[in-house]
Amino acid sequence: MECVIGVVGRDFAVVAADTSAVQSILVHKTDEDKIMLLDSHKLMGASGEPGDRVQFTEFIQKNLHLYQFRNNMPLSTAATANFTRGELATALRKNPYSVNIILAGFDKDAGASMYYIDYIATLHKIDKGAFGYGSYFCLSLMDKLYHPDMTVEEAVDLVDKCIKEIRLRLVVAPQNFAIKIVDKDGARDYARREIGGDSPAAATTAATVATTA
Amino acid sequence: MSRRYDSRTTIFSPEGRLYQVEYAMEAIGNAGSALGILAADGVVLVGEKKVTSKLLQSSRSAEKMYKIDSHLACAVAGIMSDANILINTARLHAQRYALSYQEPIPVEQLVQSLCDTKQGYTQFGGLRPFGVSFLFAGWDKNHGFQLYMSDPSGNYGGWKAAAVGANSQAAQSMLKQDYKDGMTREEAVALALKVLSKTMDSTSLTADKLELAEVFVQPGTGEVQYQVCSPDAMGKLLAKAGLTQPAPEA
Amino acid sequence: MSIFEYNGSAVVAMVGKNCFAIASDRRLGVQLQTVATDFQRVFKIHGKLYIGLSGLASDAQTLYQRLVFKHKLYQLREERDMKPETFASLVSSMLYEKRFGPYFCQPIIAGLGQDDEPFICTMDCIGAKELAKDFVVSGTASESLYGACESMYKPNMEPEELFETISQALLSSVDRDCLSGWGGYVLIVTATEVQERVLKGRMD
Amino acid sequence: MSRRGDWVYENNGGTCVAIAGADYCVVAADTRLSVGYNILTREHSKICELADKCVIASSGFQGDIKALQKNLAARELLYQHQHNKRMSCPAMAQLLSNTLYYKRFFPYYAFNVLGGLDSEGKGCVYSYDAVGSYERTGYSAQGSGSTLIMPVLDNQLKSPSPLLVPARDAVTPLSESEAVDLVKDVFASATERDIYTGDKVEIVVINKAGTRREYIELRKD
Amino acid sequence: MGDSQYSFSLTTFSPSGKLVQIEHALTAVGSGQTSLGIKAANGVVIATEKKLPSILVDETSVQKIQSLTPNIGVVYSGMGPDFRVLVRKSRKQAQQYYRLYKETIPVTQLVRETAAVMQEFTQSGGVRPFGVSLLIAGYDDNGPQLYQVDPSGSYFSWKASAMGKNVSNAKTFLEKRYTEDMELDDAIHTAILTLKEGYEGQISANNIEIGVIRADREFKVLTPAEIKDFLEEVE
Amino acid sequence: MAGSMELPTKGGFSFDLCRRNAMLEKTGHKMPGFRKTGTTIVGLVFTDGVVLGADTRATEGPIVADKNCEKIHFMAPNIYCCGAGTAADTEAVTDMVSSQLQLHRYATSRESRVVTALTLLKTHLFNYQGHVSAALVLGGVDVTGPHLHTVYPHGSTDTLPFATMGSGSLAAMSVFELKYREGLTREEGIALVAEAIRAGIFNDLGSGSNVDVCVITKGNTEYLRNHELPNPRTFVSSKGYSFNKGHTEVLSTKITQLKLKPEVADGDAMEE
Repeated sequence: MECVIGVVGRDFAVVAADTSAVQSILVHKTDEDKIMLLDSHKLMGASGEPGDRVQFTEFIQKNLHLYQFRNNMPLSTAATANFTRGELATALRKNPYSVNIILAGFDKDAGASMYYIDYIATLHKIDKGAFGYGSYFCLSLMDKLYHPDMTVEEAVDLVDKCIKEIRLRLVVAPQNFAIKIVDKDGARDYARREIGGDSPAAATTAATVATTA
Repeated sequence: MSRRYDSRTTIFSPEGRLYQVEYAMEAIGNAGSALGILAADGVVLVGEKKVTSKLLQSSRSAEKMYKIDSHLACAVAGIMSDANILINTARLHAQRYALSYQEPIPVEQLVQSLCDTKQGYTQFGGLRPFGVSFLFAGWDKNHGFQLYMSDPSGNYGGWKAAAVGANSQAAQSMLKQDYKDGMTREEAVALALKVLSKTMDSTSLTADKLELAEVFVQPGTGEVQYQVCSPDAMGKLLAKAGLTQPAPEA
Repeated sequence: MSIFEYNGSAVVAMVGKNCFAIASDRRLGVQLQTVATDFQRVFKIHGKLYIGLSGLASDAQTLYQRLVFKHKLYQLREERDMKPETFASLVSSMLYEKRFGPYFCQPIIAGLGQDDEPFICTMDCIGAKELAKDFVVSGTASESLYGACESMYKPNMEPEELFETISQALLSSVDRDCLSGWGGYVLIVTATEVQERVLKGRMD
Repeated sequence: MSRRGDWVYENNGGTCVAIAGADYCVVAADTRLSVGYNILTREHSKICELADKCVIASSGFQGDIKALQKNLAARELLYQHQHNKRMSCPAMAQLLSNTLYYKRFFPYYAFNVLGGLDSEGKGCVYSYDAVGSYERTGYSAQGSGSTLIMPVLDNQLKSPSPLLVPARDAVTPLSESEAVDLVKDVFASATERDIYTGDKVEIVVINKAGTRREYIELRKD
Repeated sequence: MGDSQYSFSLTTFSPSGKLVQIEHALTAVGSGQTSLGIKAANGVVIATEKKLPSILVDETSVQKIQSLTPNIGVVYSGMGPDFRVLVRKSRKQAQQYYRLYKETIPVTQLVRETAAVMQEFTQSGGVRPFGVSLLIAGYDDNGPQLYQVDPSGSYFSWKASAMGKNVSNAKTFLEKRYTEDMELDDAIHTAILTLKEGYEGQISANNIEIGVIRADREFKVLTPAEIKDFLEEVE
Repeated sequence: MAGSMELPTKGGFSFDLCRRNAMLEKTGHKMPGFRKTGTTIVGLVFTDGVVLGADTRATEGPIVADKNCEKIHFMAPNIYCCGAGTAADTEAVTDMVSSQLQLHRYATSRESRVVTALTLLKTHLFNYQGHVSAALVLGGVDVTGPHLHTVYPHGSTDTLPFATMGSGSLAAMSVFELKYREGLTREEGIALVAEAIRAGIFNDLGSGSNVDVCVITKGNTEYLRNHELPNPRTFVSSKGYSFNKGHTEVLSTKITQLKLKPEVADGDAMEE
């Protein structure tokens, strides 16, 4: 039921994820934020087992902070993706986490980049991607509409089209979505898509994480 | 009096000193010296080979210069067998980082992790410290070319030019006078050879007594390059620097 | 669905005259859904030694990274590149070490060995080596590849003809397999140069 | 011996191939009959001439194949008496489909390929699954070596995609001798790699002049 | 590494920066029986004195030259029992290398791993350094090679080298006679002459040992008969 | 944060992936089959030694994975061992014991004995309760004379004058039962072994391709690799499949030069 969508545009990346917390047939929450700010310039959208998801994403976040404190420089997005994959792969030996991850980040030299990491620790650098049942609807849409160097509006419009399609066609569709963006100014909330009127493109302040970056 | 204190490796003597660490530094004092100079377009390492004899097989690989990773090299001063162990540890640290992050290890992190190992031998385990000082030369995308020096205590520092081993103070002061910011690699090599010729006790510098290694960026591919200078190329450099006495090449 | 078929893969290597070719498909799938069409399955160990890893993509990546770790240390210690035969034995012992909890990954190793003599070999997922003089195949399309290579292979092909032959074998085989395909990636290695080519295949 | 419920099936291995040309049709099958790891006979024919211009080759469970081919031959004889002419290949194709579907819930464990000349004298090949779904194609392979052979046939015979409108003729441009040569090669290749294919390959060529048989030896191991 | 109860180093630095235990180990080596090695163009010879404590000793039971792998041999000066321990460890290391890579271990790598073992015994709890220096001779893809490994764990590649009693004049003797393009047989004669120089008493086929490795990469210890032939040629 | 990369382990198995594999298996993915050698392997004792024989086919289910693999493994200069069952197990267990025998020879400076190899093999296989599935025919000549043994995956062994193993063992055994007698000469021994292997090759689908033979006598061992090649490919299409240049559509091409031996002017560069 959960869906995570990611699109890379010109010098930015957008990650959207549903905000429902579901337990069998019961919807516990409709404002569960599944996209975590790893550090000032990284977003990690995760879907899968709620317990594993929270446990693992926080584990990665804290490790990134530790690295930054120790070496007073942030880890590049590519290194973060590989580190996350490594942890998932070795975790598979002890108690495997069932968590699928879309990692998006912005680096001065590499620009915006996005990585697909599935729960079996398969890593792949992508321009557009999706997880969960929603992916069956979004991937084909994105194949058709995506082009490199999209502007923020075009990218968010693409994400909205995906959300509309999921709401329309997925029998167990989550209603509300959170959209976050990362670019040179950092990672921050972009907008929420709730049933009963969409909140305007909130010009939220960059939710910088309390680090020295 | 100090008998009780100097053989126990990890305790302070009444004067607040770690004898074993100081004695280890003493051992390095008699070892072959090594110099490192940070130039604008690269880092130069020069080493003096103490052990020379006609019967010695001039082995293909260097004796003072070792490669830690594609972007990182080091010069050794001190007990060679200890050095071999530490170099292996350094290579392992570098590769473990590369395995986790799929990125080359930043130079300072490698130096720090090796110095943590060295420091461990001065504080627990009851084992004697490593009698080795290193000069690390490397490049990474964060700080470009870097030169670090580390000693048996596990202390390390970033340097523009540094000397370890026999009469390193003399070499260090000479480097302080002659070092100029923004030197090119060629100038750095010439300076290093000049300084070494003064501090080395043997009269004439011969190619088989010296080792030279450089870390620079390959102009074409932009890849970091680690290059050891062969004996005959060394001979030419010495001649160019006018350092070889008229005595014919040995 | 066997765990080998989770991501879908097809890798083939062929020997030519003083050269070898190694080719793979480009699909990364999750069972029947295709996630990416530019997935890299053939990796470089050094200029004259390549390894193609078919089977579970995650294990392929883990295995490749561990192999680079070991080969790098070997290179630093012995100041030389590993010969293909030696590398094959290293891979074999690494896989066999996991005999009772194996990597779901069938490697294909191709390289130029002593005086640039081509060497190819493949293994099952626990390291049973198979040295071949002509061609080796692996992946979900391996049966089709066996048939195609067995017919199309000729000894001592020049690099150009080898490229055409291996490409035709790969494309005609993956077209009969719904889990692999989505383009092709071919590497032709001779003693002096390496040619990397991306093939246009059926994207269905 | 594989049992599903009270059905008892066996797989006797073997491979069949058929290629349709402009005015000919080649139907071939190996002659090895095996069960498990043992060879029962090296001389067992999988091919049966049902009508003068229509030949069937089947692989799978030899018991079912024998029954099926006998059944079809009998029906062809009845057809001959009623219509005073031999059955055409397309007609036999439909009959075979009905016969297979008839036993939809206790299927013949037989993978058939039907080859011959159609009423206009052009080569035709029909390819089947076990329960009667069939399709006219330019070429087809069935049995244990089919996965090895199909890609080579695809590559060499370049048949037009069925999606094209107007439907192109699914007949291969190859000459008869080239087709026979291709069949021999694919069988030799399949024998190298499939343990259930080998011994000998029986090739039946149907053209205007009639039908002729050819054999070549294959590896015996 | 010895799993001793002691957890602290017995080998520590002296005020002058020397590792005293290693110095003492080198003294033990220096008082051991002379052994030497010469690398020729097409092979390597290693040789050693085998002065037996009494004529009642069965000299065939004493083997001072051992092979580590089919193409690598070793001789020592210093304490025999220490040598045995090191030989056993080196042979096992060579096997482990072969089982991993299915390629015989290069001489440099076996020397490096043996040296690492010896270094371990200078920096582990409750152990003393080995009281031997080794001369390791081998022939592999990089040609004939001769290495010397000291108790400290440092190793050097030599063209010719000697160790043990009166090593200095053995070395000067070698320096005078060594030439780059020496053939193996000349090297064997030189080796015998060098031993003769420092040997108190008359050398014979039974009180010296010679090991040879040629281009056929087969390390062989010469039988007393073969040694006798060389002895006659040298007279 | 340094990865928990273990140092190269010194032999032995590592079981860390077992839990993950179990999880994967639960999600309905079945375990892959390992490469098996269908195999016919035989051995017999003749007047002055033993003869071992094997076919050269390795199979993955119905597909022949290797048409010319080596099933006669070197154990010691005077001992060889044929392996059937899981290809990786036979290869690994014979390599392991061969290495142990080498160390043993160094320690005892004596020729290895067949019974030593037998004991080492059966102990290892017994310890793993048959999970290491290797069925072996062990033959050799040592100071106590010629010996032939069979070793089963669970660790049990037989001592026999002639023996066959593997899926083709029935075919081979029938030949042996018919023609074996005491006091065979060397030539008769080789011919009988070859015939038994051929019986396996032709009648058993799991065995095929060529006949490998190994004759061990006192002080002399001859490993006749591909002693017979009874199964050449019967038909090669004369036309062949030549694809003219440009037949395959290419999207992009990247050509990188390989530096030959690096002749850099100023010194031997150890470039990366």
